[in-house]
Amino acid sequence: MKQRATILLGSAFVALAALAFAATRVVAADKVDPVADAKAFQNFFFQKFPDVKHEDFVNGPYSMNEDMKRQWQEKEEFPPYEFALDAGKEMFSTPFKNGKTYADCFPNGGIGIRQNYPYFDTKEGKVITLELALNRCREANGEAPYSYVKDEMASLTAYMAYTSRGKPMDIKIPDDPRALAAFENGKRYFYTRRGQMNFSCASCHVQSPGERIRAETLAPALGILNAMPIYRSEWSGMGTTSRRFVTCNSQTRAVPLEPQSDEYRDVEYFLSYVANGLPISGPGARP
Amino acid sequence: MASSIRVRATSNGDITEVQALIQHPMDTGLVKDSKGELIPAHFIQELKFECNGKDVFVANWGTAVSKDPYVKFSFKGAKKGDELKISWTDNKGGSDTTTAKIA
Amino acid sequence: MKRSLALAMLLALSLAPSARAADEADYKAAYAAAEAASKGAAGLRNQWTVTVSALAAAKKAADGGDFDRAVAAAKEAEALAQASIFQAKTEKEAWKAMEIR
Amino acid sequence: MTTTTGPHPTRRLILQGAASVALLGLGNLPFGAAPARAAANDKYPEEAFRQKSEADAIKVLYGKTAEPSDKVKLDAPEIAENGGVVPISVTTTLDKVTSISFFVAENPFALAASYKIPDGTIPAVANRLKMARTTKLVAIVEADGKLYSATKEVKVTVGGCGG
Repeated sequence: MKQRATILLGSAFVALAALAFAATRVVAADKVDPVADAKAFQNFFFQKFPDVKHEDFVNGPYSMNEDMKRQWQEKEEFPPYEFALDAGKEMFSTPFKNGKTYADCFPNGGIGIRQNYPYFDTKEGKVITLELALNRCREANGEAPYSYVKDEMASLTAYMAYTSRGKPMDIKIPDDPRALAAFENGKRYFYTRRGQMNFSCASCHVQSPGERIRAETLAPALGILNAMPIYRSEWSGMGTTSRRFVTCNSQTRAVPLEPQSDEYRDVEYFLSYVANGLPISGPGARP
Repeated sequence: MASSIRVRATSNGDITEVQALIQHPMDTGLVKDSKGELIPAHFIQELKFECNGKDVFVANWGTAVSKDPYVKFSFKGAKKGDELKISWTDNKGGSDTTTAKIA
Repeated sequence: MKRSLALAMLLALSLAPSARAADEADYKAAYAAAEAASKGAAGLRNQWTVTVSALAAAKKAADGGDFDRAVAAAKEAEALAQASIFQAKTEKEAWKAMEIR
Repeated sequence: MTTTTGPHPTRRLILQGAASVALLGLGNLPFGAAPARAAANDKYPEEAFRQKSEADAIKVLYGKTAEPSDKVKLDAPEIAENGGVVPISVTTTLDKVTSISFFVAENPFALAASYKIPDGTIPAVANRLKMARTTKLVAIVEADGKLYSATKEVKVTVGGCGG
């Protein structure tokens, strides 16, 4: 037990040294400027992968590897998330016990609005994600909330994403210091190293997209949430954004936080905002 | 309950292309669940496609076919509007059947 | 680079094997220290999964009466917890270096 | 390790070499006179699905041996995105095809799927199979009573990144 942990930690540091080496940056003034951040973020990826079409970044690993893209396109003819999509459509129109449906909770009846989530609720002063809004809608109508990592939530968000397919991500940051703080907190979480592997989200998805970490081809961070929720062959099932965050944490050997805790809501806010303009491609299929 | 079989049959000229996706766990019987017990084998053994009273495609499947199995094939001799009957049986005696119009 | 070296040294230092056979008292002390450190890490919302499993291994070994292994596991858990606390503290500022500007 | 863009010539040759050698071995495997039954008959070929190696499975299912043929086009990924869902398809220009089957050599049971192709049905099938590990994939086409085969190696890697 002891040797294994030390060797693991040692090898993590070797990997860390290699990754950290490429990331020396000058620290600029600390005024939060989401517009500039988004521009810099997008340009970083457009320059690092000049021959990837901008809208292709939302296809994650498939924008990085031709052979895998071909396998994906073959599967997209009759995708494995077909059942979750149909289940979501059915659930979306099945009335709650009090006769209301999800359509009553959402603008435009919940159709074609996914690209505006997550949004910042100035009354509550916090980020509201689509998954949280769906559960709040259930509770407001006397129904038990769904688990954030299980199939029911994935089916609902799959259907809502499907109705927004192709629409550019359109996240707004109101002129409210708490919204800027939430954006900054999401950015901090994205770049903070955690777990015994000592990786941050950026260690994999900014420094080495297209590379392999063990068997997985890493997706670029730009547009990484545009395809949510995703059917992963790895899980042979659907995965919500919450499930993806939780599993990513445990894979770096960090104990995950509760789904929909502030850090997760803020990092989803940050990642969605910097992907503004890129099309929604959910629900997606992934390795 | 909606059918477990999703099928898309499109004809161009004399050839009808058929794609089917079936909701089924296709358990191999070699996988353990979270409590460490073996999940018993549960997989579709035979999948049959009939059109105009004739078998046009019969699949015999083992445990190596993926979960929510998919298959694509084409056949001649049918036209738009003909009815395709699809049915499957699994190793536990489960089964399902559905029909689809060729588009 | 400097930061990660310190982290590695900290971990190696505390894994020095103890000399005589451990008994229940040693285990209780080591476990308490490990648990405190682990609560500190959790407080910073930066707990490591390996800390939790090392703590569990320590308790399991102790329940089985193998206090040598229990103390070793508790010491390892404490070291891992300290490392995760060190990580959380240094990352408070260090993350800015990775930010895309 | 980053995947090389295209397989460099030497590796390609090794792959093909290995494939043909394997099939030769396949051809003259001396073992008990398996019941030479007709092509996959109507009953579910229980016995064939229980065979471990693809040589035995082919023998039990078809009762004869196959010879490699470039008229059988087997399409499978070089590196499977995920061993649980590997898109595989085969087409052939042979005629009077009555059966198509897929064998995954390294799986616990080699025979993965067997399709009956009544006349009037195009001899081509696409499906998604599971592969336990890097393996040789064999597609067998029965045309006019004779067996033809195509083989491809599919690399399957352990899933997951850290953990």
